[in-house]
Amino acid sequence: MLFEITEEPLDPQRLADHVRSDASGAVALFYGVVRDHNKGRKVLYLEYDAYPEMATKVMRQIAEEMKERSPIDDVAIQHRTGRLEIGETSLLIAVSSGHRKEAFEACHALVDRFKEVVPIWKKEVWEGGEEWVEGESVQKPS
Amino acid sequence: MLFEITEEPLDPQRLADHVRSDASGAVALFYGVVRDHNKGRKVLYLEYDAYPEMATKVMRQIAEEMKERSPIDDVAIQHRTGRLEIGETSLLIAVSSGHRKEAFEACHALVDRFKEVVPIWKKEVWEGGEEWVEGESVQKPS
Amino acid sequence: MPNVKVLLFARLSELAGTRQTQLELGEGLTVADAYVILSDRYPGLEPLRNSVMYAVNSEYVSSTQPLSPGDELALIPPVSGGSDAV
Amino acid sequence: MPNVKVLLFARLSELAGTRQTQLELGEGLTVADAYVILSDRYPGLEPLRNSVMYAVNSEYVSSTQPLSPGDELALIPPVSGGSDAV
Repeated sequence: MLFEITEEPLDPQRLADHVRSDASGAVALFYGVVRDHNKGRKVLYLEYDAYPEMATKVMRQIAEEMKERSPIDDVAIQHRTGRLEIGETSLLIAVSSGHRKEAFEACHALVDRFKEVVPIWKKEVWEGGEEWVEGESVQKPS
Repeated sequence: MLFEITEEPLDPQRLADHVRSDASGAVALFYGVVRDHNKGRKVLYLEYDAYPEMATKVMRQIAEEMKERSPIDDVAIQHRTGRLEIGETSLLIAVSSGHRKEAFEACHALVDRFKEVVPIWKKEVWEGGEEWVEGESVQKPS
Repeated sequence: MPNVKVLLFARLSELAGTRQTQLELGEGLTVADAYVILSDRYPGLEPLRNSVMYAVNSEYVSSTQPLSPGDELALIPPVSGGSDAV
Repeated sequence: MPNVKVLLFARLSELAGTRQTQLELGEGLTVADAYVILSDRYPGLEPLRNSVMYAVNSEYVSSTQPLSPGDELALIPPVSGGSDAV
């Protein structure tokens, strides 16, 4: 398992290599990418803030919860902070498993869970203004 | 869109970069990886055969069908042929979209469809024997 | 007589001992007829008749499809790309 | 008196004008009490009281959690990692 908050560009291949074992037949890798619009507004760039010590701890918690309920081999998660331009990758989640179904489902569920509980925040900056984005749900981890 | 059959090692980053556009918020990337066992038998390596001209054509067909029924941005698929060792990547499917749900679902559905209709075959080689693997379903494309 | 090019893959090519052959095209010959002729030429193919699919010029076709001069017929055993099972 | 270290993030740090402060720990003080004291010190925080979550020593806690000397209290606005919406 690998959990990182970093200001440097993320490294998808390192995550994919990290999670793969000789028993793995499938790796699902998710990229969250900064896009040029949101809610009809043209976005110039994003700024990410994080509570790094807690964020890596919560990332490990949600990964371990997933490993308990799904037959996956390994998980790796990276999130970038600071200013990110359009097209740059903010989030990577890699999951390996023997079979593809488990890798896809666990990776998708981990992205959903990540966005609910990991203490990271993004600010959208557009022409003439900016705003911290409110998350998809306000919910304490179980 | 990008569809390739190659004997060279696959290039996940090239696929991810290829499918991403400035409107994409999510990229789902699937790796099919050669694993060291199947049905309780230790696998030494795999050999892949393909009908390359038809395989790339069918890959394009299944990608276009997916784009018609799902709001995804782009698709790229690569499959490797020849001898592959444990841990090497045989298949990559990358899908970009505005939101993660569509990227995950389309990528998963494309892997399933790929394995039903794209004319590629694998032979498992183990200590003292070998066998062409029969696919998961025998089904003509609709 | 005009010819049809036949491609064999994977298990079928191993059983036939070749990846490619030619057929002389009789009037009204279908792809299923072609498989019968090929099974006569390469007896190892016969047991696989019910699992094989056919493509003509890189498109899947049914076994009743008639062949035309210059066609490329491919015999497609059950496909198995990728690495994992279900 | 012993202190509690307070961390503020994102919108909350902008509203308070700082990412970090200290609280003097009164007997039986809960994290909800701490938020009241901080809202007095940084009035911009007051309207966000119902949306904020709390963590003590990097673990989410409820607002009724009592604080202990040396605790690190973090005020967590609604999180929004990643790039895409639903």
